[in-house]
Amino acid sequence: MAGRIRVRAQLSDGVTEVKALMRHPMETGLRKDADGNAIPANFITEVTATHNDRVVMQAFWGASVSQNPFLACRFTGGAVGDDVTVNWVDNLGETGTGTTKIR
Amino acid sequence: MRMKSISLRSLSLMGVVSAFFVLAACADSSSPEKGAASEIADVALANSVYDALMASTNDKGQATKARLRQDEVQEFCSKPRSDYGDAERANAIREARMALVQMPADGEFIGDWARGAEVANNGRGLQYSDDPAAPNGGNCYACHQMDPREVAYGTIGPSLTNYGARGQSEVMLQYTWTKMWDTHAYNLCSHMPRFGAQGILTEQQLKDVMAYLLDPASPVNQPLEAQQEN
Amino acid sequence: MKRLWTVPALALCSIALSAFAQDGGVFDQYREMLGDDSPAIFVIDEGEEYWYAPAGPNDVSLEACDLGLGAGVVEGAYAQMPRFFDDTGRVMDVEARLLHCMVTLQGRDAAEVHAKPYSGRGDMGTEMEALVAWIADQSMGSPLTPGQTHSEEQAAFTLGEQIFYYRAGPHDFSCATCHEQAGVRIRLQDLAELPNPEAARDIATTWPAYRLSQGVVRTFGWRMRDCLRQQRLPELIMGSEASVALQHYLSVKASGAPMNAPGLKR
Amino acid sequence: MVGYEESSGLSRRGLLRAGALLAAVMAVPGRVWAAVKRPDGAFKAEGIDAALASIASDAAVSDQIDLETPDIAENGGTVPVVVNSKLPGTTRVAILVELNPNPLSAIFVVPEGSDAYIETRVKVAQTCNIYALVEAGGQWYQASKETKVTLGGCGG
Repeated sequence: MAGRIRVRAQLSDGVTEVKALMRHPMETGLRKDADGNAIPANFITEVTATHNDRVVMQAFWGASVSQNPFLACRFTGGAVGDDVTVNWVDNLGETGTGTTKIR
Repeated sequence: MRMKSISLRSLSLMGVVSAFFVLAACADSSSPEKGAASEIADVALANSVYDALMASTNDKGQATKARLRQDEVQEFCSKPRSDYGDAERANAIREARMALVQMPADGEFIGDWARGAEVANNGRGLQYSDDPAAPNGGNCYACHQMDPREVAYGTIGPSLTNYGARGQSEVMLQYTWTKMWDTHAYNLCSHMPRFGAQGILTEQQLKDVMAYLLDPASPVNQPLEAQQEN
Repeated sequence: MKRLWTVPALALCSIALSAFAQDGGVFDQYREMLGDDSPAIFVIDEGEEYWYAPAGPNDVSLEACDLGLGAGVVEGAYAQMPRFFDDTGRVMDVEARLLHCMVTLQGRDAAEVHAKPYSGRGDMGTEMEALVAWIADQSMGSPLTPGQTHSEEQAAFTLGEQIFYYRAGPHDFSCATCHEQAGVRIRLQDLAELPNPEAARDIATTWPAYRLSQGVVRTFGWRMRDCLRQQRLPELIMGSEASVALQHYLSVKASGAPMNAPGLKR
Repeated sequence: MVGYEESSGLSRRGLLRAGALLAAVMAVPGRVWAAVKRPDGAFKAEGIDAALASIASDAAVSDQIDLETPDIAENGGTVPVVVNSKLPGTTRVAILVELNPNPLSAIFVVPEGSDAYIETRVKVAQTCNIYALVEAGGQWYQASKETKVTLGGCGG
């Protein structure tokens, strides 16, 4: 059930604030499980936020971003009802996506 | 790129075939384990709480169900603080505890404060999640303030900052040692563990914590300003 | 309750606002910065999906499970547990009841569920954790009213109280060691004086909770198990008599307070 | 495909080049992922000096960067970080955690029309400084702030 992203986008005084929570373990590869086996690294490496089709934020991440990561950013030019989409891709090539409308 | 599915991972966990777990009460074949009191006779219990806990737990790692058996101190102290009652029995238990305290074999009370600091900071030991081969901690900071520069200290016990000001008279050494060895010798039903009597800490670890408390060079005995000047 | 998140094709759900214990303010700034963005929202959705997903040898969902308010009634059910169930003749918490339904409805092996009810390091959550998160969310705002009328319910309260004070193990710890006094803390963490109803309310109404330090939703039953671990005692079995009794004792102490779970905890 | 080299991390020339690429990509929706490559070498850098050098070793301290982190965190696994750059023409923001094994946590590319405002949560292994590095007008600037990480509850 990863791959999910919760996105909300709120317009206020001409600035749209995007907040996204992503379902992802963000494993560093440095931890061991209860049986002492190494837990393989698995973390989001890239995130983009788009407004309609325009990129409003791009991020490169390492494994030290927290589990189930949170990202907030702000842009101008949005209008109520416009689409905001957040996508991620991780080090294993898997992806997640979430969309909302500006309110 | 494929969509990731944690649900599959979670579901596969459910498919792990479990080791059979025993709900029925186990026989009390309690072999002596690290941390178990050996000198205290177990109180015979035909106790509903004990039975419920026996039926509700599984042995795990070093934390076996043998630990659910109470000794006399534990049984006497398993009540709300306001309700210890029976002063005569309390006194008898306290005196019995005092008689069992073992002072350091070589008469030396003071070890190395730096090693004592590690013991005081270490909260691990004797949990089923802990490595039985690693030394146990004293976890002193969970309950006591010690080095005044440490911000993360608990308040269940009194502050021990500047404890060394009490000096190192024989009386003081024996008192401090006894308090750590078996707190109930002085203060029956104290919340503090019996670090010596229950074998939680070794004699050397206890000496090192003694030094951490009493050595004038220990950070416990350095006022905040002193360190800031350094 | 704010409903801020929009997710196409997924049910909206409410989420507890930061339900942290009080601690003299040292972590106020930290908690303020975290706000109410809790990953528990994902787990709640996952729990709902588990509830409706056919599983086990019988390939049926848990929809016919009776959580105390009738088969399939989930709304408000969590707030009335633990409670006595006629069909099993015992007091059950949500975990014991779910296990019962998994075995009787879905035909699943109890030992298999017991093998891993709670997440370990590196896990993203278990079926049990997700189900409990969703079921608790379905009681958001309902007053906590565990059963107190049946003699078995009264016996569970008494047993829970006795276990709370039961000292054992190499460290001589009981629940009361840390949770009997008011106004004390362990390290920097404030400790709840649980026999005091006011303090018990803050605790019993905010489990299950997303535990930031572990990245998963933890249940009230898990919290009891972890207390026993820290007491240096053996592993508490999910849904066992002692686990249910402890939760019942604390829930009765807290009764009347509105549920505010899943909470968000350190 | 032009990208950063593993070994050299993020050189200034590379960043400028990447900035130009990003600008080009804006005009081509749907090709975002392939446009600017993640500087993998910088993320693998060990120790704060190497990590800073992999981005900009000569970043000047600036009071135009608002860096907000808690003074004391209840849990090092989840430490909120807010960066708001008031430097005109901010194009990039990096977050580093001084004493993490790999200090570089995140790099944000800020397109025209977006505020240089970032909020995220990072893991902080122990009490240390958190750095925000900001690129504006082709120059790098920095701000830092200490966050204390305490041992939780029973300490075990």
